[in-house]
Amino acid sequence: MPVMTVIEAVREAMREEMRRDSRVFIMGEDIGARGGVFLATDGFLQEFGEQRVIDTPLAESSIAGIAIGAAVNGMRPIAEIEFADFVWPAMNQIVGVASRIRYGTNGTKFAPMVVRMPYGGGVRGGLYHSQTIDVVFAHQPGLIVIAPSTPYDAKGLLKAAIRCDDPVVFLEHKRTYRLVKGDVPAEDYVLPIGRADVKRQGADLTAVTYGLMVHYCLEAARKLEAEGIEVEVVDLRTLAPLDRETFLESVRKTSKAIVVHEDYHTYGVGAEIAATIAQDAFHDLDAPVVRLTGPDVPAMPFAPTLEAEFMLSPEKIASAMRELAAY
Amino acid sequence: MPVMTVIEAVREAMREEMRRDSRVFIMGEDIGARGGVFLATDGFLQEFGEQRVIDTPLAESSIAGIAIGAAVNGMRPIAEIEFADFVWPAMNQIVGVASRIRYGTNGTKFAPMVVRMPYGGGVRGGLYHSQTIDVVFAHQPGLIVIAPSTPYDAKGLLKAAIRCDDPVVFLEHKRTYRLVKGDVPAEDYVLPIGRADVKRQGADLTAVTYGLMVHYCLEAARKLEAEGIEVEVVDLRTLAPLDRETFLESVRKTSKAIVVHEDYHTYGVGAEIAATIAQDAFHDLDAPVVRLTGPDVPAMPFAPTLEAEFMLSPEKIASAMRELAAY
Amino acid sequence: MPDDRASSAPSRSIAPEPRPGKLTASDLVGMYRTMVLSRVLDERIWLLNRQGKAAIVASAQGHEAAQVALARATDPARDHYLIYYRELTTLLALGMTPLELLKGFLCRDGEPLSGGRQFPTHGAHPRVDLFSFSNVVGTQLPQAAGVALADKMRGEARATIVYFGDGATSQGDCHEAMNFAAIHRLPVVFFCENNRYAISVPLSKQMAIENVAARAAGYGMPGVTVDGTDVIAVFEAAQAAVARARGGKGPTLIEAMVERLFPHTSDDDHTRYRSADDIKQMRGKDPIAILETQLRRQRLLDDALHTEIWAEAKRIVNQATEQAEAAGFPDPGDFSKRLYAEG
Amino acid sequence: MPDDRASSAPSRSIAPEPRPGKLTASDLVGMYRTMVLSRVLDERIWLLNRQGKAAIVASAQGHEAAQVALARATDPARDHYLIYYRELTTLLALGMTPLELLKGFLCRDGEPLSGGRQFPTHGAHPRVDLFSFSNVVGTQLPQAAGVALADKMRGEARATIVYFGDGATSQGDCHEAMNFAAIHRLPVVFFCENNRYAISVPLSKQMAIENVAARAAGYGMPGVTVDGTDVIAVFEAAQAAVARARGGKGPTLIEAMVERLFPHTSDDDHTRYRSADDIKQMRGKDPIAILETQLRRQRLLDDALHTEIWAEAKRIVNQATEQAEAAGFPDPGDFSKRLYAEG
Ligand SMILES: Cc1ncc(C[n+]2csc(CCOP(=O)(O)OP(=O)(O)O)c2C)c(N)n1
Ligand SMILES: Cc1ncc(C[n+]2csc(CCOP(=O)(O)OP(=O)(O)O)c2C)c(N)n1
Ligand SMILES: [Mg+2]
Ligand SMILES: [Mg+2]
Repeated sequence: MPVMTVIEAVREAMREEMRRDSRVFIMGEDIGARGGVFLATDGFLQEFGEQRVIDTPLAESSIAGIAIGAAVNGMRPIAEIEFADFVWPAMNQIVGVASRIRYGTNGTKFAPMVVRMPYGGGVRGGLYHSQTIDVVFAHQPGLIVIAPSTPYDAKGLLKAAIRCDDPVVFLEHKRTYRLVKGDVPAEDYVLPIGRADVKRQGADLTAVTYGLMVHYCLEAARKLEAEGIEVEVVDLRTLAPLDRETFLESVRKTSKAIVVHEDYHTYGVGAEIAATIAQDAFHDLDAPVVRLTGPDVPAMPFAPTLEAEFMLSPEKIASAMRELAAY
Repeated sequence: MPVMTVIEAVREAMREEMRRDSRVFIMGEDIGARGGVFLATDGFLQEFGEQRVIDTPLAESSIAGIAIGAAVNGMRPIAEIEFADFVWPAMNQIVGVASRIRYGTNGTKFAPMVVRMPYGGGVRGGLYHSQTIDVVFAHQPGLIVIAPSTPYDAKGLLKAAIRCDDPVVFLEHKRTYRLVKGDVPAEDYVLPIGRADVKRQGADLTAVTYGLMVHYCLEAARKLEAEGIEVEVVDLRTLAPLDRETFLESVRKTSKAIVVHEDYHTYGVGAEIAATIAQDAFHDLDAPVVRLTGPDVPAMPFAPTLEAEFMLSPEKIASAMRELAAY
Repeated sequence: MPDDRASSAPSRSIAPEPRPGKLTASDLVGMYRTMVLSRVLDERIWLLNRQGKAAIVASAQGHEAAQVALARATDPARDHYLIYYRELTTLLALGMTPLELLKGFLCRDGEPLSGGRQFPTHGAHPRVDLFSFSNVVGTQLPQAAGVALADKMRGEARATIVYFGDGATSQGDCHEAMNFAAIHRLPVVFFCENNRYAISVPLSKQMAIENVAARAAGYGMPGVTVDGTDVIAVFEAAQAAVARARGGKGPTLIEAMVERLFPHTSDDDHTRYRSADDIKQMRGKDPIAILETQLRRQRLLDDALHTEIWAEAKRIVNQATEQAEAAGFPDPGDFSKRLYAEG
Repeated sequence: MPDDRASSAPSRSIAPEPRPGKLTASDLVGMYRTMVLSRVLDERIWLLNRQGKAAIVASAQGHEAAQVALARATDPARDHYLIYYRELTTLLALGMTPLELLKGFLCRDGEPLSGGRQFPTHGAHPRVDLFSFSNVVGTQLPQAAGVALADKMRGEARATIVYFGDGATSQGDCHEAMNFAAIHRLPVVFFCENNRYAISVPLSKQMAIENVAARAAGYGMPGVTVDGTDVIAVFEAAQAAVARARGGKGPTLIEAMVERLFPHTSDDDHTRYRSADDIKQMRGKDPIAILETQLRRQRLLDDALHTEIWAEAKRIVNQATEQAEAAGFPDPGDFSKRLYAEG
């Protein structure tokens, strides 16, 4: 199997789907000749032409709105938002409209569109190129929210998203783009939306996480293995709809849970996971669910010293896991 | 003490602050001659003139952005968003910018502004005049989010918000506007931001809630009183910063907690409350924390039959409380 | 009340054969018929609101001529329509029945646009590609550009008509949509029904210019202002714009000057913000009275036909009201269905 | 490299006394001096980036004349400035020192704009009312209208200058801001630095018109396009706009045509999307070379002064680099402070 980075997997997924289905097209800022600021669409203009690779003006609300219009009129747009931090102007179209089209027309219209965006920190992106924005989308009924961590998942889930008949927000952690490599089958495959994945088995405690933090948790788990602590790592992969069964099953086995994410603590994704575990695995829990998250401080300061303070690290995670294991 | 409705309390708070401080002004759609669609600013144009009562074009992003500019330049704008459902175009300015001004300038600039908006359902508002939007704001560091339930709290907290040196999102449940009446002191008073309030004492279980649901919970509590179940009702009042101590103290006493809100279940405010309780009152809990919330369905369908299905009611709440008490 | 207005219109003895543009005499009478039906239905809905049976109404009274003439210049089997909330006449002109519409206002079972999930007239038309997804003003404009983009990509010669008020032109979405449509020469007809008010906010507080159409030049597309009470003027402007669109020549902005004869919605009271003078003047621009005068002048309408048209409209609306009121409310068990493809 | 460009500029023997507008000879030389300092600093920062010391740079090279001339037409003790990220020359012209700026690029302790929390040049100026809160393109435009509104309410005669690129004009916020400013005749100067690219997207994919200034008419304000390499033209347009603003006459849109001599930022490679021809032509519009030619022609600059100016700039930048590099990084313990008024 070929080894790829996450950004390559994203590119392959789009390329294959555009070859497969002439209804699929991409639009966004700098995705044409530039090939995207992260080169996700490198070579696309040459292969698919200006009609299907549309460099848009700098206007995110219209990027989303145009995608909606094209989607309800039979196309399968993939809209790129250059950085997740810039999606706020488009919220009205994505959250306010796209999510409700099927519901609001009683099922007669629908918007098969994907809005891709790089998110997350640890890349010296400062206050406006580092945001994690997942919970805002994941809270909205009618949207599907995917946040893969590996090249394999990224490709399989992005292809599934493009084929999906509902609007999908596809969140790509930009730090994983080149950092994370993995096997990716050359043949066509799609992964099921809405299924978490146990990335590592372990009996002592369950870490529930997603995105870049999957890798940090795996690294922490490897450290703890040496100390005789077996950590099970559950990668949510899809944030909405949320696959509660997979992590609940894990927690019922381990009796201890830590939720790890980069986003702010209060009202973050971790709150839902922790509340679900505390509710549905109440009698199985040997310790309170731990939430290890980014601080409630704007994500994230630019200076290296400040950014390091903001970001989680395998070390910080390992020490929280160690503490939980000893509870 | 005069008895007022919530909308009257809101109006009085603004009027008093505008009389007290010439830096305070209001802007928004239809707030001038129309007096606001809910008449929150009835008579303001006559009293304060066009300079301080600004009917804006229909353009929410600029309403927020202009408020920011005026605030950093020494004024104290109160911006009205006609319905919370229409705030999405303004998210970029409120969440993306206002929340981070002080942080991003290392404390040298700040934006003392209030963004008021009516929210919530049960008023036959259909899909676009019923939304609860709290968690999106409450999750963002740098914003203060207030959601009062009574005329007394509304007036005292709105005055505090106007005097506050940080951006405040002030959420008014539109169903409480005329429905809820209460005593409001004639003299000047402000209430502390960030403090929950125990609206009813009780030994058997704690209901944590806010907004319209405070009244539904109180009604449910009165029903249960007849059955010998004593419910303590905690009104959060401020969603961010969150006053964890008040509800934790209550739960430590009652050992059972139910969180009630109108907004969607998954990733809602209730998740944070439930996760906090399950974590910090882990050993005090006799039962899993119950979350009784709106469904994960777009808020809310228009037909009366469908809306009734969506909305919580004192009856639905009473029966969930009854079940929890019996756990 | 309609009859009063009608009889106040002067009747002339000689009129030329009406062949303005491609509209025939029977087109003009047909449009009048639709406008009358819309008016009678609109008044009925307002009444149902006052009776507590219809929760909310945004009246199309005053906009009828503009809406019917635009519809007439398009082809419902071919074109796309992204409407806003004040389009009762458009919906009738494109084939919805009063019964279907009344079910929306009364939220009855079988309501075809949204199954009663949305405000009246929101959702998607059961037969024509017409829809209105959201109440949030302005969102339909970029969507229209997207609909047109899809047609352009597939090489289909269809026009996308997007409707909006003067208020919507202040939204960022309006700017972004017009700009994108102009860049890509998309087949969009931007149709602004300028009634000079966004709820209570008059034009002078919405823009420092006289006419929205003046903005078109800044996007590189043609823009025209027409008298929205003049069916022929609207039809001709629309016909040219639709031809331009379908011909791959790009978008057009049409601004139809109309009056909002009623308050913004049934929740509004326009005497709070409109002067007595303004209200009086506005009443003089009733498009039905204006068309009636014209038809009578052209001998296309006489008292007998007039009576027939109004009586028929009333009969249709009465019958539809009865049928709608007899229907039940939507099944609550259904309220969470059809949110995702599965389910 | 700057010296090469300088020497390639032809020098003429006779020139009229320079009194264009109200600019004196010493103003022109002063502006040249600031532009050279900006250029030398800019090149240094680019170098520091290539050495891995500065994480990101957006170069102002090519925009220097427009920025320095606009600054000269304003009063830093009175006016407000809402900049975007490509304003190195503006920051120098308004009084920031190379050391302060280098601390931003190198994220060192004592960085005055944001304490190292934001990208370089973002935050708030330590002495002048100049700020840039967000990287999100276009957000500063409505904010500028708000700043100006506050002045107007208090009756203070100040101008608010808001800076943005051609790319930002596509944003809804730009439309909403210009419209509001025009309606209320706010004292805003909208200053568009049009370098014909939004990162890689050329003007032809951003708008179907030639010049952004053409949009001003659609808002009811004056709009002018000026050659942004011509300090006098920019100064005169700016002076008129500032006077209009302070005089209560309302906003103006100035579009300065400039070139972006470098890629968008240090993360970009413009050969991916700019043709060799385009790059070659753009290099011919270096505002420093152009002003130098003019100054030499007017006998305001000779080789000696030229050498002195460049040498001084290098000396200043060298010294500032040393000092900045000697400083430590911000204290991490501080990272959660000053988020709210309390704390
Ligand atoms: C984004 C948004 N803001 C505010 C509203 C509330 N609102 C509904 S209609 C309206 C006025 C619209 O005026 P216009 O576009 O001129 O249409 P008209 O009603 O005059 O036909 C307003 C402010 C809304 N629906 N959406
Ligand atoms: C809302 C938003 N979308 C996208 C970006 C990414 N981005 C940063 S600068 C830029 C281009 C801006 O071009 P222009 O306004 O012309 O300024 P220039 O860089 O040419 O001076 C883009 C797309 C952003 N910062 N904000
Ligand atoms: Mg209007
Ligand atoms: Mg540019």
